[in-house]
Amino acid sequence: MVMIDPRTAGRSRPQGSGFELFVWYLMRVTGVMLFVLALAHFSIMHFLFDPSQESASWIAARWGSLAWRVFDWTLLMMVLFHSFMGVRTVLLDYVHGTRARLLSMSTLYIVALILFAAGTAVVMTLPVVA
Amino acid sequence: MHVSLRIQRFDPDRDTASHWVEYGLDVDPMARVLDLLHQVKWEQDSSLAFRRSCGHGICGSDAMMINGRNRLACKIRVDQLGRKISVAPLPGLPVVKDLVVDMDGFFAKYRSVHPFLVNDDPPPAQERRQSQAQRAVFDDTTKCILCGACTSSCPSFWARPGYVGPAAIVNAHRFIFDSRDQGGEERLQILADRDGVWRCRTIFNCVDACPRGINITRAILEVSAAIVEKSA
Amino acid sequence: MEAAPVIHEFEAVIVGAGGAGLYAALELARDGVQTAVLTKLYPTRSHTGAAQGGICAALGNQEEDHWEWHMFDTVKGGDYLVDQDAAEILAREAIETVIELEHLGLPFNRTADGRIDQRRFGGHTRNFGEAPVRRACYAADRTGHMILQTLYQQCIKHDVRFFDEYHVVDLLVEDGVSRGVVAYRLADSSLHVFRSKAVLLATGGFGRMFRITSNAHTLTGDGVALAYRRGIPLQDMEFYQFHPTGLAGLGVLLSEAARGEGGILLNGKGERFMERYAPTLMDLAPRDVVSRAIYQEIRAGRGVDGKDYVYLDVHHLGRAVIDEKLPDITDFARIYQGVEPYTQPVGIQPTAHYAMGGIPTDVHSRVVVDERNTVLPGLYAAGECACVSVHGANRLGTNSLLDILVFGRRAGLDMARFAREADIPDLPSDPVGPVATELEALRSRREGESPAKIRRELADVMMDDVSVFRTADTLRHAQGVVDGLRERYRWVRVRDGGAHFNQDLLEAREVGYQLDVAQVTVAAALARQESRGAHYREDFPERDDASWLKHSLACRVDGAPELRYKPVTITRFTPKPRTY
Amino acid sequence: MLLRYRAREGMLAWAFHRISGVAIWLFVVVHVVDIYLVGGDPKAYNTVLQIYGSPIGRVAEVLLGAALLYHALNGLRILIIDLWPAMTVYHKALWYASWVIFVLVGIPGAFIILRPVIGPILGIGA
Ligand SMILES: Cc1cc2nc3c(=O)[nH]c(=O)nc-3n(C[C@H](O)[C@H](O)[C@H](O)COP(=O)(O)OP(=O)(O)OC[C@H]3O[C@@H](n4cnc5c(N)ncnc54)[C@H](O)[C@@H]3O)c2cc1C
Ligand code: HEM
Ligand code: SF4
Ligand code: F3S
Ligand code: FES
Repeated sequence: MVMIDPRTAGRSRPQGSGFELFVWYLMRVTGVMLFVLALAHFSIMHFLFDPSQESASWIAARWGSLAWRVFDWTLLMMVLFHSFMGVRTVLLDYVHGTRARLLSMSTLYIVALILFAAGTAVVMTLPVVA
Repeated sequence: MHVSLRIQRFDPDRDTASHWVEYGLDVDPMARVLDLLHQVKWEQDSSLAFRRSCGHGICGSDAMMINGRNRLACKIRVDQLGRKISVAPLPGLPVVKDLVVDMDGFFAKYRSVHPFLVNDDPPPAQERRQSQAQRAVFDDTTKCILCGACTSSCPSFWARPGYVGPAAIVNAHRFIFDSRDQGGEERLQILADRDGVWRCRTIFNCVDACPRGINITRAILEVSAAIVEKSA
Repeated sequence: MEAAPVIHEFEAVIVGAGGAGLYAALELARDGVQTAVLTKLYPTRSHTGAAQGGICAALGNQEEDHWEWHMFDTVKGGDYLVDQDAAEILAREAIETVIELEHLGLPFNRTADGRIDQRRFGGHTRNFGEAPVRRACYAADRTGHMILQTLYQQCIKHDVRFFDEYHVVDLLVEDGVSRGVVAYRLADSSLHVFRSKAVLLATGGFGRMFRITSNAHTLTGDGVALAYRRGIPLQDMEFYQFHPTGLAGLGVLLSEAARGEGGILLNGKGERFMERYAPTLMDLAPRDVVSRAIYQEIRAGRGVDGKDYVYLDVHHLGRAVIDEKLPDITDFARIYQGVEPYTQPVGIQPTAHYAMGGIPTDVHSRVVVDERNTVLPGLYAAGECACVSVHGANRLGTNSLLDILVFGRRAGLDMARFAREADIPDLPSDPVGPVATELEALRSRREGESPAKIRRELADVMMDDVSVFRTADTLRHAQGVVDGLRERYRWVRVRDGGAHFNQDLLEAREVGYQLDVAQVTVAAALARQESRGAHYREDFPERDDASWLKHSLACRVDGAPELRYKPVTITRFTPKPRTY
Repeated sequence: MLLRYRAREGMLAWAFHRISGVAIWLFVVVHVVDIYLVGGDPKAYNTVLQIYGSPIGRVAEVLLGAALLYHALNGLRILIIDLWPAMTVYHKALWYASWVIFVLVGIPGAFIILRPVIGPILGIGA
């Protein structure tokens, strides 16, 4: 008969993980910032103005001010980090199996990188229309 | 009072999947679910399997899912549940038979957090001194009876059975915050793991399930805070 | 049972993972002895965890105290049937034991200056009976829980090998030597033989043979009955303690700590009736005295509404004290009786609680088999299943936790010594044969009576005829009933024929143990024609030292108990009348 | 499993938090792409804005706003509990409080966004 040694059954000896601590911590920091930035952004776009008054040129005009560029870019970085790390948590919870996990994680990170790049490109490089 | 008791049953010698069996019983409203299970076992079908020992909420044997929530069968009364009562094994753990689940993994996780006092100094002739205030810090987490109701109620645990789980963290907390203990650093390192405290999403099912009324989430967050503090 | 048994070999095997078994295991592990702990429950489910009130030791943290006073109280509490050499060890070693528990991590409540806090408990007095003394060390009202957890934690630390949910079904004793045990693994019904130099029985009590009891459903006297079946006598079985304050109807215990903290007993008329029965200690008199007083009040029609219970009142202690010192037991009242102890009194009645008798041992916890205290090599017993005897005819509150630890530890130490000196014994030629046949007979019989029914009838007759008050008539009646049940038991059926977690089979077997233990209890009670401690014969209401200052030993002869007697060891305190 | 266990406040709070988080994430992914159009194809971007301004778009925005508001408020609740573990005792109260704020802020907000759609119906003008 095979005897399971209850001392070792269950899980392997865990190692402390700095990365998880980092993610946990930054989720909270970005959360606080988003509370201000994201809600402000949504309010500006919907309460102060209305989508029907907005257009590409209106946006571009707004970016004439450096402050708005910084604002939007910060918001973008925060939201991307926060939401992708959040979705990472969700995926880690529900995607089992090493291969499926590897696949979902790599897809997630690649999409995240592309969005980081694309978003930064828009906010930074868009020509200012008077 | 007449109640209908549905029990989720599974006999590995005969069944491939679990199934519900309904029993009609006449019971006192002050009776506990454990009494109902005994009534079935002693009067109708003695092959019904469930663990129990003390009969008054102190040994942790009979945690099970009662009307959709983890409870101790000996600590919940019929009048708290109504006329329709359903009983199933603890969710998220392998079922051995009927209401009996395999607890080996649960205990292995408990063991993994070094749930014992570590103090390598030679003990004094008398007791080690500890003030009432120092003792109060970890009083709550000394109450745990290792029933498993919390861990098996946690959606994070269902999703990732590797999660060390609230019960193990509670027992780590009991020592991390004991002024006499010297093994806190190592425990914090163990719990800073991917399957450690970070898996907790403050869902509070554990607190609701704990028959000892332990504020488990608080304990978990105090451990998280200690890890953050240590690394800062 | 078809498969061949699995054979294990250890230097020491411990049966039972309550306080007694775990302390012994810890000593053995610290000594490097290869040890296995077999337990039919997960260790932390053991009933030691239910103990509430405290563990006493004359630390003198709160007021002057001496171990001699403690020893005196123990001897007097036991109505002088206590072996005083053992009581002296108990009272002396109490101090180092409690200190060691603290060092092992037990979170005792603390005094203002950070020492172990102590409170009053029934029968514990200063200066040989003058007034109650603060001697019980405690952790809120979950002292037993903390002891069990602390010892289990330390066993984990020292890598003790546990075999959880292994139900021991036989002892291997041949030619007067212990050789090991046979266990039934619940998970898959396999039989396991543990060959071992030293075996410790620490299987706890057997209160489940009474209807109203504070004991766990699993306390069925397994170890005691197995020893008895293997030719070991049982000592002082007529002494069974009824705790005064069980929750009415259920028997769930409300610790003496409630009275230690100042709770009082009231009869149906609201009188503090203990004034009449024990003018000095009143509500804190020993348990036998208080239980009898309650029964007398009830008999005189002064129970609550003329029913069979009285009140325990703690409301005057105030919420702060109740919440801090008695949280669990007041919770029991809320959950099981729907009563709010902050404001209302709680209905209580005496509940079957503790076995003073059991497997006879010497002060090294070695099992002895006759009047001359002949040791059975390799076999040990400690805890509630053993009888050293430190409790004599009546145990004092908090002395049991102490007993299981002091003598559990002594067992561990002596087993380690024995394991170094002895060779591993040979197994009998067919170690599982006898028990396998018995189990198979039980399992394959599908027609017949339900064991649960027999258990219920047994519990009823024991409660009605063999509890606080006894007479020759009630005992003879009980004897007839028990004999009838034993006959019927031969034809019980088990419904579950499966190989996984077959509780049905084991519970049927446990009923057999209970019947054995009950039979011995009744026989010993019938024989003892005096009243002493917990054994109260209405037809012989006086203590009779001239003819009965002796321990009983019940031996199994032709399937029935035969009584013999051995003297009590008296060293310091000569018997005196017992008043409080 | 999630459906078998009878959820209470804490579990509902978490489930909504998770669902709203993922929903907002989906929107963010789309949103970054549509923002990209501001530079690349302003015409197409204006079409996108029109969609946002259309009745269906406005309803979707209310839902987005609700998700964001809920997530933000509950996120704050989590943060408060994380920072002061003693607040765990009040976790249910905090959740109800977040709903109160949700309603107080959300109803007027939804009204503003939907005004062009429901205004005419209610006869109060756009
Ligand atoms: C409600 C309550 C309150 C109490 N309060 C106090 C108090 O305040 N102070 C005090 O001093 N005393 C108290 N007592 C008494 C004391 O707690 C017990 O006497 C003591 O704990 C018994 O310990 P033990 O180690 O002998 O056995 P237990 O703790 O009962 O353990 C028995 C062990 O044996 C195992 N076992 C049994 N049969 C088998 C088998 N066949 N095969 C394998 N394993 C088996 C079980 O699994 C278990 O691990 C109290 C008792 C009760 C019931
Ligand atoms: C507006 C302020 C916001 C705050 C205060 C906030 C706060 C938080 C916090 C504290 C968590 C961690 C929850 C946990 O660990 O249990 C979290 C998770 C998450 N957040 Fe946010 N967040 C905000 C905005 C957003 C936005 C805008 C998005 C999407 C773009 C988002 C997506 C997510 C996701 C997907 C998760 C993971 C959910 C989970 O693990 O269950 N959050 N948020
Ligand atoms: S923390 Fe509570 S629910 Fe969890 S194992 Fe301990 S007693 Fe049971
Ligand atoms: S239910 Fe689970 S997520 Fe945390 S708060 Fe309790 S452990
Ligand atoms: S039977 Fe012991 S906790 Fe329920």
